[in-house]
Amino acid sequence: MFRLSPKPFSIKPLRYDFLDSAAGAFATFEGWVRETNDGRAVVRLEYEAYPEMSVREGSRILDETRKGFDIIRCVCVHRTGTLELGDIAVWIGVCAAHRGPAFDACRHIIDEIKLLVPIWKKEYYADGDSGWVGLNGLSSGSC
Amino acid sequence: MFRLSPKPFSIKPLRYDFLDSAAGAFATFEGWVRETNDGRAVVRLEYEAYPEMSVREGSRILDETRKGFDIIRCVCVHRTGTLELGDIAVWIGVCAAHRGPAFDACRHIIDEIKLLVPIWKKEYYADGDSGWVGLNGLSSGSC
Amino acid sequence: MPDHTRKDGAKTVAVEYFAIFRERRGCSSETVTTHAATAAGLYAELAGSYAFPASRDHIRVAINQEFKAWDTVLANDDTVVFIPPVAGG
Amino acid sequence: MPDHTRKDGAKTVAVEYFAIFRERRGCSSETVTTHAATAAGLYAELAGSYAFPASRDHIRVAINQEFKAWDTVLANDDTVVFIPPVAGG
Repeated sequence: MFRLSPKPFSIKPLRYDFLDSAAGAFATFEGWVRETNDGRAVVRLEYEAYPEMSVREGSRILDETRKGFDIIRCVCVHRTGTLELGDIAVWIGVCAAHRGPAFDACRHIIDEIKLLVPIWKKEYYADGDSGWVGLNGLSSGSC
Repeated sequence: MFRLSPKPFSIKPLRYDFLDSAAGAFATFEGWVRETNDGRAVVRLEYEAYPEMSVREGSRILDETRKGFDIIRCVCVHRTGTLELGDIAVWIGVCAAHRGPAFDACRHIIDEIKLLVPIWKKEYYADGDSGWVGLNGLSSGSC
Repeated sequence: MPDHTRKDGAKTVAVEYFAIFRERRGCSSETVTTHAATAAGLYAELAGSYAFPASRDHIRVAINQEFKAWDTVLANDDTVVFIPPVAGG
Repeated sequence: MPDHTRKDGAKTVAVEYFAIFRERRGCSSETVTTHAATAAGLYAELAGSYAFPASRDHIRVAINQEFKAWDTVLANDDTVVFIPPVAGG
């Protein structure tokens, strides 16, 4: 299950999806809003998603992970909207019989999400400036 | 911080140890009691620790992990006593600026704990039998 | 499905804008009638009118919610989205 | 520290038992007076009295809470623990 959350979400209820008596290993990953990025002080940020395609790509990544790794279940929730320092941007959980595949799958999911899911991040800096992450080379060549 | 917990423990308070504005990645691992081990149906189990040495070895593993990986903090709690199916046997959390070291350190910690911390597991099986895990070869050669 | 291709060869596509494209275009979506044959052609057309990045180097295109090559031929009623570098996670 | 080594060369060590050793010994700890020079010697002595595994192949020894080699020489007042295969996590 991949889902977007426009509001902060609780992690505890997410755990119930993983209850399975065959599961011996549970690996999670959370991305948090850091105070600096590339050396600039960040005060808050905004995630904007192309919603339908994010869910479609995210779900495809989870499906393929379930097929490619010896795991039982995997879930991902990604925030959209305004986030403050320390807020959870993404939560990923994977349960499996054994720890190796749980770790591998969890890492694979976050790597793929960062590559393929159409979600963009705008950072607001302490100096009042702001900018879309990953567009350094672009802005100059345009307007 | 490495600690033994003779009773079930809550995860939520453990998270407060990780609040750090430089942390962008948070990886956790949990070991859960599985219904089968080596094909035998398990109904419950007991973890017994050599307490002083477990804390000593566990703390050493965490210290060395902090030195060897680019992480901010790491914590481990290990249960002792009687556990039922689905109970949390071990919880490990690692926060770091970036996800690579968070995953690597988390995996390193559980691998080292399984190798070096003097904690033993006795499984109670559905057929009424029981046994210490890892002692297959031993019992026959002894009494 | 009825063929909406117009007699003059123009097609009508929906373009949705996100992130930097939404900001520069000043809206979230529009219906565009275009003579461009491919996604690349449509991009060039729109980049001429609005302050889009001149180079497509780090930009991908999604047609009907799937990543596609820039030389994909546009069909009538396609939904086109330009995908700047993603930064989820 | 006073030297508790007895005139006859015997030493007194504390032995703590966990898991299968605790079960087979029937107690959690005891004070043992031994002539064994090394941890291996002490193990052999105790294994002769109680139903301990005959082979030390998968067993380690901790002296004063640290893993040690089996040929470590015992000192008076050492705390010795035999460590069967660990199974934490």
